[in-house]
Amino acid sequence: MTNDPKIVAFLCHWCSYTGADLAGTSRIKYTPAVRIVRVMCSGRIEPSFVLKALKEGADGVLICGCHPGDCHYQEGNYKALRRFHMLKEMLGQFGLEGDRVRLEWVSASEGDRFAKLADSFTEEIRRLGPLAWKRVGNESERRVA
Amino acid sequence: MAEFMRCTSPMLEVAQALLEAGGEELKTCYQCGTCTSVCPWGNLIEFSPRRFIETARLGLEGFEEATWTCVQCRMCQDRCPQQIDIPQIFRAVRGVLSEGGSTPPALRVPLAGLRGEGNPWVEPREKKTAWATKNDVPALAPEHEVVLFACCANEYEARNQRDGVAVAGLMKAAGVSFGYLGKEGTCCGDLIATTGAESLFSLLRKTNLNALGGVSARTTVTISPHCLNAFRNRYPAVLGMTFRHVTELWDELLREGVLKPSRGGAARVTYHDPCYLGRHNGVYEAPRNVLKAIPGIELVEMAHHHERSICCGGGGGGAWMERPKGERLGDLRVMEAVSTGADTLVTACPYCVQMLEASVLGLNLEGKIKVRTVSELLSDSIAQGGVE
Amino acid sequence: MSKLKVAVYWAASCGGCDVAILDIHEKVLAVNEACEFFLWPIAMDFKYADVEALPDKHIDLTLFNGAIRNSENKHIAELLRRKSKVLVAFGSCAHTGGIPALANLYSKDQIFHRAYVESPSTVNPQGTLPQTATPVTEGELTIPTMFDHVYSLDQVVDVEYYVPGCPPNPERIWEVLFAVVSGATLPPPGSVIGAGERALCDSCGRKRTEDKRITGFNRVATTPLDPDICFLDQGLICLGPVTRDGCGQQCVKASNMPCRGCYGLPPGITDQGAKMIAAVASVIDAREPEDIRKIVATLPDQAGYYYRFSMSQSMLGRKKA
Amino acid sequence: MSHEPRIGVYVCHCGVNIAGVVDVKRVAAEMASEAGVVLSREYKFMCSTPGQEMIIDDIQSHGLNRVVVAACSPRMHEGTFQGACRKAGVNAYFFQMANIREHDSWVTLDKEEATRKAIALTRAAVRRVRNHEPLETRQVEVRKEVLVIGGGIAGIEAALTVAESGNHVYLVEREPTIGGHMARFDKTFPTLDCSACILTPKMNAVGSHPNITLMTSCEVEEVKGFVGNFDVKVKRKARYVDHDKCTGCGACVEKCPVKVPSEFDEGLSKRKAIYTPFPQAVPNKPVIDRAACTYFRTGKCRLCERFCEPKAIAFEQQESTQEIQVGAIIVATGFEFYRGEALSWYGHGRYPNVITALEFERLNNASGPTEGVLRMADGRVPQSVAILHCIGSRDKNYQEYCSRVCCMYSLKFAHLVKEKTGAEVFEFYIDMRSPGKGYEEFHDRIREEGAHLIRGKVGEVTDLAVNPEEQGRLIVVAEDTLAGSRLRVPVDMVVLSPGLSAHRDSKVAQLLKCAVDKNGFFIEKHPKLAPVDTATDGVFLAGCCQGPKDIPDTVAQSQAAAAKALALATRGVVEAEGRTACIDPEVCAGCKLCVSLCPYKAISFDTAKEISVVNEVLCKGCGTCAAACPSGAAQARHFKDVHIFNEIEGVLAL
Repeated sequence: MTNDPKIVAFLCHWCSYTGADLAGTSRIKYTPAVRIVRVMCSGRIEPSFVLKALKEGADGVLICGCHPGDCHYQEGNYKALRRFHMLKEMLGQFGLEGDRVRLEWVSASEGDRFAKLADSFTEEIRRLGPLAWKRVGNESERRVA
Repeated sequence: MAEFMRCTSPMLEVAQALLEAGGEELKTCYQCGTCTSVCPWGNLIEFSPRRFIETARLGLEGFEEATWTCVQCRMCQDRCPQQIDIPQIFRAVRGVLSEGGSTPPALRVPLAGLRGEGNPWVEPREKKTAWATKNDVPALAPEHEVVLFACCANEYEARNQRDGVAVAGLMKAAGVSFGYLGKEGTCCGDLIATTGAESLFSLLRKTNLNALGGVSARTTVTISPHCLNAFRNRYPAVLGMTFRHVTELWDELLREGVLKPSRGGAARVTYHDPCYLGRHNGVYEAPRNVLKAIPGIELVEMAHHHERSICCGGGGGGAWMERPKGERLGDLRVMEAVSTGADTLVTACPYCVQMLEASVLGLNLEGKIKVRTVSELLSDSIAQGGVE
Repeated sequence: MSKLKVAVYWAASCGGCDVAILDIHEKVLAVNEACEFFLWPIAMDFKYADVEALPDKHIDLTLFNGAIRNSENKHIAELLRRKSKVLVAFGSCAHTGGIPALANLYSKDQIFHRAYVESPSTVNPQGTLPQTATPVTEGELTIPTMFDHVYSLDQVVDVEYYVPGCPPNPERIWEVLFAVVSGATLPPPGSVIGAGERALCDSCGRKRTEDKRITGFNRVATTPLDPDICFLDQGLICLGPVTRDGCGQQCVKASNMPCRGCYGLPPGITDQGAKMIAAVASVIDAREPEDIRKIVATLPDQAGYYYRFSMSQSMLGRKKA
Repeated sequence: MSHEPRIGVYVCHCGVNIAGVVDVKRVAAEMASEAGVVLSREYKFMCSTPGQEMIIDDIQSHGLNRVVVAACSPRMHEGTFQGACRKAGVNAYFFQMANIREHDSWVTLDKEEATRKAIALTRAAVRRVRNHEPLETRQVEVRKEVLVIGGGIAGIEAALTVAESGNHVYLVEREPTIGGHMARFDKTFPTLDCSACILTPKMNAVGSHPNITLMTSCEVEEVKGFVGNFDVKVKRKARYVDHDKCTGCGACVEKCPVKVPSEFDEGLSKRKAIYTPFPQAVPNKPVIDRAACTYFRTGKCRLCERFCEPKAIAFEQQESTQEIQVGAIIVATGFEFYRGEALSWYGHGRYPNVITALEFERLNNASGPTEGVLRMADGRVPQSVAILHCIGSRDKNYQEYCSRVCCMYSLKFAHLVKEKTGAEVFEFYIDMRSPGKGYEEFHDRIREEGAHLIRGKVGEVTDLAVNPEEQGRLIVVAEDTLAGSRLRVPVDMVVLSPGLSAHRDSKVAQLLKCAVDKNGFFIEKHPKLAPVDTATDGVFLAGCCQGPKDIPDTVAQSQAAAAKALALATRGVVEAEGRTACIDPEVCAGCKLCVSLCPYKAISFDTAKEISVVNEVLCKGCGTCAAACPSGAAQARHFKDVHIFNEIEGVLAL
């Protein structure tokens, strides 16, 4: 089980985090691979969070925000959407499979959807195999810290 | 004391077997009875899918009898407020009963035929392509773009051979690059799947998947809506092939102007929606468009049409079950057709043709109404050579 | 007072940093007056063996320019580290990897293949690639081993200070040398010196709107450039917002060209590319994924743009194998 | 203030909710070795009084200055534990919660995996809390005025309750009159009070109340600000009648030559182009329907103007906008009846004697098109009537939910039919839902009155007769599921009882930044404990906008919403969010990017210092500016890069 993928999920407080809470209160089971980090709005999510997660050993990153039109802060989710598309483009240049980073809209009432999403995304990442970015580069060439 | 206890206990083992066989949705039924009130059998006999579900859910006695009545017409499923796939529940129960050896005698003959000869009429397998040879239907070759997949009825049964010949003739007239999938293929298995004979169905499916897997054409056209349904909904989508019903092809060829009907057909026709073309696959307008394109034809609708159409009684194995007079859905349908004043009852499914013709005979209405297919009427209306 | 003992070294870089030292013009005489050079390959003749023979920590100050690309670079970096009291990563390549580190978007095999097999001017039908050791009749010839990855200096040895720039601004160089020579109190180790503490926009006089919208990215070669308006407002990628101030704005002011980011990250952010995406993408003027993708597609080679000088220090560092 | 972190970690069992799956002892033990952790405990119920006291005692006796509780969702108990910290003299923002219940023990089957996840989540909280900073909350004054959106019974009740307290109310209604659906009903279940008799006095009270500004034909167009300080723009549609001059004499209506179907009567009667929707309308003054008016269509007529003595007709009137300032907002936008495809399955629109509930209400209403006589399309009084429950309701093809009121209003219909016509009544239901005070008794009464209640959902209504008795009538086909028989019941009239739907066309939720559920109803802050609050502070819900409910529940909820709004006004101040953005003036390079991005216009550019500045009163703390700030000058307090990075490291550490 320890070979399971590690996934960091960034969830906005108002919709997606609440949706994940609903999955809990509804006792819907899903993979423990997904670890949630809460932000107030998906508009707070920066590409550096994604890079940090990948660098720290995450095999995949999930970004969730309110559905378009439903953002608690009006438009934060659109900002997340734009950053996501630009980041994805650049991650391709770094040789990252496009599916390792995913953006989805999850509302506060979509507990079931969140659980399904967590499972299907984990499955997708498992298919892609471990990323192990920590080991990218040549240890022998570098200074031993 | 015991003999006075007139109570039944739930047989949860039976219920569990049904759930495991694919009757999962039994659990969500809230017993509103919509299924019973929209079921076409209600017009003729006492039959309650609701009660069937309730008794099956608890494994109570009595559901076995009702099991083989359902014609899988899907009316109940489309109207069910819980969106329960009721036909599937019947199939699951049938599967369980068949395993226990309770297949009704009437079904044993076609099942044996399919198992032995690959057709429900127990005709020798060698006769499968005779109709095609006789009528110059080209056999499938690598250069063909379209596979013609005929129903067993078109192959072995005289009445429906006429429809098959009309289809092949129209394809030729339109210059379609097509070939007939003969001996490599076998019965699509659609109707047999509805009787719960899962293992036999998988066998037939395997044969057809092998046959179609090897061809280069990317489109298969079926004459029967049942073959269409089997390919679209019961076969895995691995073939990467598009499946179409002949009426969809005619509709397109007419719109593109490739086929130009010139001679008028019967004056007043009414169209019977085959359940497996309409409700199961959502094709309602293509056959009507074809009829409307034929000069001189006036299309009138019966009381029940489109989504509300009534089954001919042939679905779900019904085609092989003998029913006493007064309990035939086909009779109901023919009478509805006659009351429109139409002289021709048009349909687009070999089983509907069989069932409706039997009812016309049984009701002594031969002089009053004929049963034809969309392809036959279109074929009649295309001048020799067909294409200008 | 004894002279300050100084070394200047050039690893994987173009040599511009060395030239920049000379660009302090006549002040170089004052430097020469105050300093004794133990190694400066571009200006004077030294042998590595002479440096190896020095006692440890003998050199007061080493200005090391260039990234670490091969075993020789690493060997000298380690050598100078041992021999120096203060080691300065001098210029973009030593500081953050610089242009050489863009090679981290490719593998060593890809680079060799491109350089020795594919390139149009190469005739190499056998596909021979450089060998680190070649037996010849006289014995064995060796050349340094090229690494898989390009490193900044501090990824290989400890570094006291960083002087950013491609090349560092001569005035800043003079300030640094003057400070060391005059014995001023030096900042804490690890500091970036000879540069500002904010982003470049701080000293940029171009006019900016308060309602930025990007409808597509323009390119320098095909767009008339207004010298008074913020490049981002003109739809051009300018790394000014994510680049440390202090360069003197040779590009933005003198040449009417957007900033390429050679002074590296300002304090407080961790990754130039990530920050640039966060900033620029936020103001893309579209809401539908398809429209956003179309606008993003007008900017080819984002990684090349954003990490032109800082690939070694980027969070991902290199392309996945 | 830069003292070393001294962290206390508390792992909650939540009875067996967490401890049944997660090895809480192991989680606590793992945390003990994290840097800065002074003590790490587990306890049965952290949110209980002893649990909270344990934290307070530890803070005092062990000198803790940071607290982490690994328990349920912060949405549940963050406030509770922040309160405990504050009580012990630790800033509330030195507290962090790890959600190991909703996000772990309740969603994970494998105990070992659940424990590992709990460790990771708690470690993330511990690492993050080390870098927390104390934040100040500010107090902002609350305006006393309240806005009520919607003038049905919910809005009327809420407005009156607030107004009675002495506070001022703005009641905004988009129709020309208040009254809503209730004004269109004949009787109300289960007491059979005349709807108009109990509603009209309240409508008049609203119209004449000195503390209520009634704004009919108006719509809320923009809402800015925050709890206690909302700035609202209201659009007033042109009525083409100057209501200040109009005396409501009705001469104009009488003279108007145009007749169009009346919306109020579901098109069953006609109204004029200048009209008051119904006789008891408030305000009882006419408006002109521009689309129907001959003058607007052809440039000629102006009959109304000629006969208007007070010269109140104002063809030149334009749409206008008014700005109001309020401290709280009550949403009472109500519902609409389901009007979807399911109606057509039962012949609505095809058979004239298949009518909907609302049509039935109007036909029965003494002020309706037939003056209260139940008539069929040909004018005859029906001899038999079928009433069909659950039209489009409890149906996954249409509306999955139960609308709660349809059983009861359908039973009321049965009574009215019996009372007025003596006809046979057949009522088809799936389940009879009568859980309310006096409701089951009402159900019994209807049975006693002789209505035939049949358990079975109708499949079809048809006019295809199969025997002479069915000839010329509507045949209702259903299964009597109790008898197990399929029935064909010939009747003269069919009444369809559709469920209640949310207003799909309303922009109100979006304007208020309130979430709606998948059916379009407003989502309350907590389904049980905060049923009238919303996620937007200062916005409260009343009536059917939150979900289908009957009149008693609507009125109760309206009064509750009013109480909530008044509690806010009485307190007089609110604590503003401490987790706002800030811009470091030493770092800001003045690129102005944040200025364009702030959704609340909370960032302005200081041209003298050439840097951006956050107005923390306007800032809601979304963090968009922090994410986009290229130089790192803009920071989201409590959600700084370092905090998120700590969390990422923490969650990935196991």
